[in-house]
This record gives sequence, C-alpha cells and structure tokens, in this order.
Amino acid sequence: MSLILDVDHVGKTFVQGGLLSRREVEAVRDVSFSLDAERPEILSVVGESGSGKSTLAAMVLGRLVPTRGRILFEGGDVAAIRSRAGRRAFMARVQPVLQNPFEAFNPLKRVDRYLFATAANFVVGGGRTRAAIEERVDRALVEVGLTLAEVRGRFPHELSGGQLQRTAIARALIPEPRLLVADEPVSMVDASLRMAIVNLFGALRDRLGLSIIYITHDLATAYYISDRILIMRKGEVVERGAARAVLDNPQHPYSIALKQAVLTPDFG
Amino acid sequence: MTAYLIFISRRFGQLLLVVFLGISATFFITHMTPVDPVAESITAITNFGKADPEAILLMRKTLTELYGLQGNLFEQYLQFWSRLARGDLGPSLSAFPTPVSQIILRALPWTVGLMISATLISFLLGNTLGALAGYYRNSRLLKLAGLALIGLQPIPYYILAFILLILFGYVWPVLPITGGYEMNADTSFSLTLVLDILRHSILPAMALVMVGAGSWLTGMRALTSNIVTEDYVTFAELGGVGSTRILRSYVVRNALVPQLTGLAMSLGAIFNGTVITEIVFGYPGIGSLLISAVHAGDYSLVLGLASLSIVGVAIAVFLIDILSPLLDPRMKAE
Amino acid sequence: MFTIVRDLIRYNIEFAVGLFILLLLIAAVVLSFFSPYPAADIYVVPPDLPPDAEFWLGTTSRGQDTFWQLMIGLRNTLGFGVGVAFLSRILSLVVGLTAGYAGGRTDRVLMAINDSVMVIPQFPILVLFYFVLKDDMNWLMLVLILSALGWAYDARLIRSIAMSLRTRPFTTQSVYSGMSMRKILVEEHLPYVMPVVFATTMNNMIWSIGMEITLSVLGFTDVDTPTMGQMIYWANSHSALISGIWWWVAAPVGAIVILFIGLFLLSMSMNEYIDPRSRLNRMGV
Amino acid sequence: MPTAVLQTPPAPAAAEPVLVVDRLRAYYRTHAFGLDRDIRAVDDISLTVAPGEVYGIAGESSSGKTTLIKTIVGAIRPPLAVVGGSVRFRFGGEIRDIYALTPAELQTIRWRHLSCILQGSMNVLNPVRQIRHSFQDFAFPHMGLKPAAFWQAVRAHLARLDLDPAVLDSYPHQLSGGMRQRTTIALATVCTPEFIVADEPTTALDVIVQRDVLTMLRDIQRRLGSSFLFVTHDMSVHATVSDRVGIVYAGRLVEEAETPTLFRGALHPYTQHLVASLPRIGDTTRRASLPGRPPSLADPPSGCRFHPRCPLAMDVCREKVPALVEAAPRHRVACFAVSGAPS
Repeated sequence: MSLILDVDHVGKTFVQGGLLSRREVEAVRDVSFSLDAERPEILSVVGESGSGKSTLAAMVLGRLVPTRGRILFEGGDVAAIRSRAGRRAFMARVQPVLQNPFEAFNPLKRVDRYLFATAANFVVGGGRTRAAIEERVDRALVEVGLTLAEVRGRFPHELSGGQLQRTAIARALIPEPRLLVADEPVSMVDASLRMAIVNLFGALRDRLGLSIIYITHDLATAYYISDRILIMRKGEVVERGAARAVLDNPQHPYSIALKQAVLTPDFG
Repeated sequence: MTAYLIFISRRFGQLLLVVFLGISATFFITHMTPVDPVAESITAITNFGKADPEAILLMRKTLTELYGLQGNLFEQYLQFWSRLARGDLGPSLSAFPTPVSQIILRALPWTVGLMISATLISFLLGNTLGALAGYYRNSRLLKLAGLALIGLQPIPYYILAFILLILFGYVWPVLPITGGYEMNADTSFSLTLVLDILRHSILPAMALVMVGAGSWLTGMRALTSNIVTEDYVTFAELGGVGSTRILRSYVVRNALVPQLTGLAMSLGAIFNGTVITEIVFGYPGIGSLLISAVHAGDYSLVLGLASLSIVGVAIAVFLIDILSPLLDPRMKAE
Repeated sequence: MFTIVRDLIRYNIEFAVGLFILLLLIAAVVLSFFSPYPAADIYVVPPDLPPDAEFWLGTTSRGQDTFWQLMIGLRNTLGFGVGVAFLSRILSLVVGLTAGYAGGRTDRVLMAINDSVMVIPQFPILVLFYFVLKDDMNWLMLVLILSALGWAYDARLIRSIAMSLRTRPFTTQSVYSGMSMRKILVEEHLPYVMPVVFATTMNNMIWSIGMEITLSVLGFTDVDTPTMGQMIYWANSHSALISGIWWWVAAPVGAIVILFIGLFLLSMSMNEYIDPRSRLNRMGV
Repeated sequence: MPTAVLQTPPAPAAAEPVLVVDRLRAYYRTHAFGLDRDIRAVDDISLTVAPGEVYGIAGESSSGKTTLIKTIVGAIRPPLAVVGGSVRFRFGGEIRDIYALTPAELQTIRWRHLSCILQGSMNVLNPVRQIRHSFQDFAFPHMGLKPAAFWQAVRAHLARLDLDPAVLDSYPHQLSGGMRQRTTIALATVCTPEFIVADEPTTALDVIVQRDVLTMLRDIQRRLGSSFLFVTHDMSVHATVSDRVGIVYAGRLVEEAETPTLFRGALHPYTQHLVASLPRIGDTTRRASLPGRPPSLADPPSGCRFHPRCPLAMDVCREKVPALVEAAPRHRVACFAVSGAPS
C-alpha cells in the first residue's frame, strides 16, 4: 500500500516570548497518521483552541518545520525541500484552503488574478497558451459550482463569503493536487452558505479522488462529512478512528466531554 | 524576572551597538578625510601671530600625540576607544591646556536642564491636550488649540527660535534673548541668580515646547481615537463609568506605553532641537560650545562633543526603553 | 489617480491649501529660470531699497534683488528636499520591506542598525562633516549625508506594515499561487506601502530642509549656492535686522514658514486619506 | 440530552413588558470624499421583552443584529444614527425612553438597571488594570454601599457564581478566555439589573467552556429573574438558552416565536432553512445551502429582502414589503406565502 502522506511521530515546540516572559510550549506532541493513496478520504482533525491542530496543518503544508519526527509526502521528507523548484513541485501536489475567505484575497486586487497566476505557474506542458489557461481556470471553477464569467474582474468585496471560499478552493484545484489542507474553512462562512462548502469537500473526494485534511472545532460537520477523525487535546491525539464510530461512541474521557458539550437543537 | 533581565540585556546590547556605530562613524568621518587636523590647528594658532619653524615642528609633534594620531588608522582607532573609555578627550585647543572633558562638563548641565524641562513640559502639554482632543472630538476650543500647536510643529527649530528672538528682542523686548544668565551677575548661589537663570531659559524652552508639543498632541490624539473604539472603552461606557474616569484610567493609561516608546525613539531629534535652539539664543550649553569649537577649529573639542552626544542620548534612550514596559502589566513575567 | 486628487481637493481643505502652496512653489521654481540676474552676482541693483513697485521685495545690502534671490533660493531648497527624500525613500523601502517580509535574523540585524541610526543625534554628526570637509561640503554632499541619516524612522514604519502584510492570508494565497517573492513584494505588498511612502516624503522634506536651513544659517554649507538658509545667513552677517533691512530677513523666513505649512498640510491630508477606515469607507465595503 | 435541563418554561406573557422597541430605524450615514451612503442596518423593527424572559436574536453576519442591540442600549456613535422609532424600558414601574434621557440620567440607569455582556474577546476588560478596578468603576457608584460592605457584596456574588475572589487581583491577560467571560458575567450581574443584553457572549469560546458559561448564564438569570436580550448567530445556542427567538434578515425582523415552536414549526422559508441546515451528530442526511448571497444593507433588494434566494418567491414579493403579522398566537412572521398576498 502506498501512502500519500505519512506523519511520523511529529512534534513541535515553540519558544513563546512576550517582551518580558519566556517559556517553551509544546504545541504538537508525538502525532502520527497517514493517508492512503488508493483510498481518498476526508480526515478531520478536531480540537479546541490550543490543541495544536493548526500547527499540525502548517507542518503538513511545509510552512513550519517539525521539531521532532518526520512528515513524508509521497515518500519525500517535506522539511527537506529547500529549492524553489522543489517547493513548487510540492505546492502543485498539496494546496491549502484558508480560514477566512474575506481575508484570503487582497482587497485591492481582482480575485481572478490568483486563479490565472496559479494556472500559469503550475500547469506545465502544452497548456500555457492564454486560451488553455482560461479553460483550465474555468474547469476548476465549474468543479466548485461557479463559472469564470461570474468571477472574472471581480474584487473580493463584490463576492459573498461562500463564493470567495469556493473561488479559493477552485484556485487550489488548478494544479490538480493530491491533498487539500483546509484549516477551519467554514468557521467564517455564514450558516446559510456553510453546508455548500462542506458538501463540496465530499464531492471533490468522490469525483476527483482528492484527499482532504479538514481541521475544525465543529464536531457536527466533522461527523457529517469525514471518513476518519483525530481528536486532539493539548498537542496530543487522544482518540482516532472512523469518524462516525468515534463520535457515536467516544471512548476517551475528553472525547466524551467534547461530545456532551455540543449543543443540540432538538425539541421533542 | 529572568525574562526581564534577558530583555534588559538585549536593550543593553542595542545600547552598545548604537555607541559602537556612532563613535566609529565619528572616528572615521574625522580620520578618513584628506584634512590634517594638526595642520589645521597650527594654521589656526599661527593665524594669531607669527611662530618660528622650530616651534611649529614641536607643536606638530605634541599635537599629533595629543590627538592620538600616531600609527596607522587601526591603531589610532583602538587608541581612540581606550582614551574615550578613560574619559580622556584630550586638551582643548582654544582653551589650551584645559581638558576637553572639563569644558564639556561645564556646559552639560545647561543643555541637560533645558532639554529635560522643555521635553517634560511639551510631553505633558501635548499628551494632555491630545488625549482631550481625541476624546472630546467636538470641542471647538480643543480643536483650535490643537490647530495652533500642530501648525507650529513643522517649522524648523532654528526658524521658530529666530522668530521668537525677533518678537521678544525687537518688537516687544521683555525677556532676555541671549545667554544663560546676566553677564555681570554674581554667580554665587542666590534666589536672584535662580530667578535670573529661569528668566533666561524661558525663550529657549518656549521655542522647544512650541515645536515639540504639536507632535505629541497629534500622536496622542490618534492613539486616543483608536483606543476609544476598543471594546474595553465601549464596555466601560455601557457600564455607566464617568467620562473623566474613562479618559484617565482607560484611555491615557493604555496610551502611555506607546507614547513613552515614542519618546525614546525621538530623543535624538529632541537633542538636535535643543542644541540648535541654544545656538540661536547663545545659551551656554553643548550647542553653543559646538559652534564656537567649530569656529575656533578646536578639533578635540568638536570630536569630544560629538562622541559625548551620541553616548548620552543612547543612555537616555536605554533608560526609557527598559523602564516603560514596567508600566504595562501584560509585559510583566508571570 | 485623477479622481483621488479631485476628491481630495473638493472634500479636504488641508489638501486644497497644501496643493495651492505647492503649486505656488512650483511656479517660483519655474520663474527662477527667468531671473534677470545670475544668482551669485552681487551689486547688480542699488542696495538696501525697501519693497516698491520695481523691486517687489526690496534689495539686499549686497545689491541683489530679494525677489529673484528668493525664487532661486526656493528652487535650490526644494531641489534639496526632493533629492534627500528620493534617495532616503529608496533606502527605507528596501530595508523596511525586506526586514518585514524576511523576518527572523535578517529582520533583527537590519532593525538593530535601523534603531541605531534613528537615535544617533544627527546635528553633531553634520557639524562634524562640515568641520572636516570645510569647503568641500557642497550641495550634493549634503544631500548624500542627509539621505544616509534620514531613512531609519520610515523604514521602521514600512517594516511594521510589511510584517502585518506577511501574516495576512492573501500572502499565503499568493505563495501557493506560485508567485515569487519579488512579485509578492512588488505587486501585492507595495500598493499598501506606497501611500505611507508619499506621506513620509513630505515629513522627510520638512526634516531635511529644516536641517539644511539650520546648517546654512550657521554658515556650515557651501555659501555660494543660494538657498533659503543662505539668504538668512547673509542677512545676519550684514546685521540686516539691526540696520532695518527687515525685508531681507522677512522674505526667506516667511517663505520657509509657508513652505513648511504647505508640506505639512499635504502630509496630514495624505495621512487621513490612507487611514484604513476612511479607505474602506470609500471602497464601499 | 442536557438541553432540557437548561430550558425554563417561558414567562407568562401577560406581565407588562420590560422592553418595548417600536418601529426602530437606525442607519449608518457616511459621507466621505463625496460619497453619501445610508446603510440601513436596523429597518423598522418592533419587539417586546417580558420580565424574566430570555429573548434571542438570531441572524447572520451583517444582518444588523449587532447594530440593533447597540441601538437598544443607547451605545450609538456616528456614523450610526437613530432615524426613527423608540426604545422604552420599564424600570421599577417607570417608563424610560432611552433616546429621551439626558446623558447623566442614562448613566444612572446603566449597570443598575441595564447591563451588558459583550463577546468574550480578550479586550472587554481594561488590559492595564486589575479586575478589582473594573468592579469599582462599574458597580460601586450604582450600589450605594460603603466600601467595606461593597467589597463584601462583590465577594459574596463571586462566591455564588463559583468564582475565586482572587480574580479581583488578577489582570485580564492572566485569565483564560472562559474565566474572563465568567468574570464579565459576574460584573454584569453584581448590581442585579432588570435587563441584561448579551452580544455573542460565547462565540469566541471553546465548546466545553461554552457549555459551562451558558449553564452559568441561565442559572444566574433564573436566580435574579432578569430579562435577557441574547444575540448570537448560532441557532443551537438559541435552542439552549432562549425562551423566544426573533430572526433578523437584512435589517428586518422576519420571524419571531417561542423557541420550540420556531425549531419545530418555523413558517418563514429563511428560518426553515436555518433550522434544517444545522448538522447534528448522529444524523448524516444531506444538508443544503441557500442559493445566492446575503444582501448588502447599503443596497437591499426591493420588496421582501429575502426574495432573490427564496424558493417560494412570488411576483408580489419583488414589489411589496411583507409586514410582520401574527400567524398564530405569539408567533409573528413576515412572509406573503404565509399571510397571503395583499390584494
């Protein structure tokens, strides 16, 4: 069995320095998991603030270097990528989806700029003509339920949070990556638009065979969409397994407390 | 507490760097030029009368030694540091053989006194008015006061001092416009002398305050209008807390640390202003000394004054830097 | 750009007045090229005449027409300010953007140097330069020296903006769009920094012209390039005030005050314009 | 499920209301660089809150719900301006119109009768002073007690809320987010006010802490018998704490009902969607999103503001604004599909 991603006993320690205080914080402690190449899935990493879930995401994306352990992407150590070409090849395979769609685009620039830049920089081979790039961008937008005509020439404030987040996902799809890392992708999106994004992740997994790491604090959407789940607390994974099995019947005391704290809108 | 020590040592490192860069700059500016200070000094001396060649030769040897100009550039550089560390800045040329350090020490209290009092007044005045103007945004009176001070702020120290000199020297001569005290005054300590010194310091201090207060006012007003939109101010207003209390304990208290940091960062500029203002009013401090040293071609005095200014300002910045975080409880070690 | 200027003139009185003064100054600069007398020549007109219809601002004790002296002086003074501002802006942009975006050790080293330049008192250093250079201290030399001293404060300002830009999600988006660091700095970050650069240009000119004037009045610059400071220097050395030739002093002092208030108004209105809150208002978010 | 534990029976509707908001309009009026804009953040909203009732306000971002409560507590600052309508409280049998009071009168009402809890962010308490000073500034002038008795009362109140009195000597940054929010709640309730406004009080908190803080809030509300105006975008929080919920969409109140009614039998298509789209653990049936985007308050759609996204939209919805009418006892809704199109 081949692995897309192999996170192997990874840890990260930060030195936290206010002006007058200084201490070491172990943000992630001995975390291991892997994603199988044959079986695309949505892996939820669930935890409260300070659980280390965002630090873990940053390490998978190569934005932070682990203090301990290794992260192998398609067999290569992510932290060992140094060259520009290496970084670019990695970014073509692993793309992020950011938390706040309103902040994810430069408010002074048109949003299509990022789509075209991604297409021009990552799509190699014969497809670098203007027409081919536009076709590629439009294809990615159609994948997320938009069209180039809707997005072209628009500034971020002219689009809704849901549209922006879908545009951001479309941009991430352009290089045809194997893995998306989505850090709280719906926490800033309004409730009436949120489920469209969550459903989109499921569709991308099923249609494109994409693996997705879904970082969230929301157990309900994790239950709704994900295949596997890791529950993190203070940098450690306290429980893991098939998402529905774990959340239907949590074992670890923390997971139980977490599930019990979820408010349920049920009457009768 | 150890974290605070680390912080202090880091700021101390910065202090050493400032002194190192500043003094090195001073050294290399004076030593990398084609101008020969010894020849310059000899010319300056011989301007006053004739001297026979032998005496000039002797003078050249002595001066070379006194200025620490023997050996190559690097040796001179090291010697410069070691002399500086000993506080030995060489003899003054214009008041030979009085040591430079002694002349500077005589002028220093004037500058320090003028600078501290003018800075305190403009800091307090500007910040008070700025906080009020930022909080009571609709007050006509405060807007007017702000406008007046802000209008003065861009005028260079020299020009404003010059205008005051004309106003109070020729148009309405009520204040002494030159010197630090009456020429023929009895310099033994007495109330009259103190009053006289105060009277002489009014115009220079006024020039400094008029230029300085405006920038504190604009800074504080901007800070205040940011702070009033903070949640804790909104919350206090919803809590029925009185406006004077909000202004004092919520707004000003939170603006203090950034304003003190600003004070530390602008000390160099404030020192410039003080020195320039002294020159206009013939105030007997560092500035006037510097100018007369330049005119007299007094090499070691100019060098000494420049070095001392750099070290002095750097130390003052260091002190404000390490004290201001103590006012912010968030910065304290837990 | 045109609409920005038009809106500013219409709705911002500070900007309108500042711009008017700036236009007057530009007119003076243009006019200076039509001066009937070479700037350095003396005794070309009868000395010590008070302002009248022929000599609008009177004549000096050195037999020069005050009005034309003033025009030429304004040109040199403004040119000086623009030169220093231009060179020091380049320095502060390079240092500020690099330190802010690179962070880490690069940032620490650059800022340590930056803070040192910021607190070292400049006046003694300038006097020192004059002391060793004497007659070699010319206009261009002073531009270079002041540029080397006048970038630090603004570099820190630019760095703080660059730092916050680096952590904004759209920078991450740009990185993962495959944009190079140069492209990110120039196309994504520079637009946020440019308004600050414009505003600090005015402040920098206020500072450098002030320094030049001070040094000139003290006679610590090249006395043969007429500037605002030069005029006051010559007036002082002829004791113009005591001998009642007040126009010789009043003309440059008045011009300086107007010049500075104009620059200051421009910088203030720009500050208001770049304030992110009023900016968002205009963008219609 | 613990939800039931937190629920109290709704207060009797017969009592004189403690808050009457009548046809309130509040706009952001900006004119910068020649651009004049009105953002109609609160547009013709009327509602009442009974004594001892928790009235929830739900709405998405920029629906105007935050502006609504700012206007209700009289915390408006330009460019926000009240354009019409009134906000009247009933404190101790006396009617007080917020916008007819002098600033000094308003100040005496604050905290004694009307207090607030804001979003549990870092910044609600003055960062440079100890919590003790906040109690002194906010509560001491309103309690009419001698200092010793005042501090005794504060300590007793903290003890009732299971808070260590040592928090008084802490700085805000020394407390965790949850502790800060409990302290703020203690501060808001120490004077036993009749009316408390809570704006997203648990939004920034982690789930476990959120549950604890909500329990504490509900507990103290029952003990003091105060009325609450409880604002949050999170429908599950409303399900847990609110007796009655009003749904705000684009500056207007579109539906209002007792919480169980709203969750079981919402009438407005928007509310129906909000309730139906909530994901639940143990339920994987497909959840849908609404098409389109929330309208801009600066340029809202004509007629019913929901019509561009509404599955039931009729021609009349594009032209006329539906009034908020009583569709059933204590259940108001603004929708032509429910009330029938006007002739």
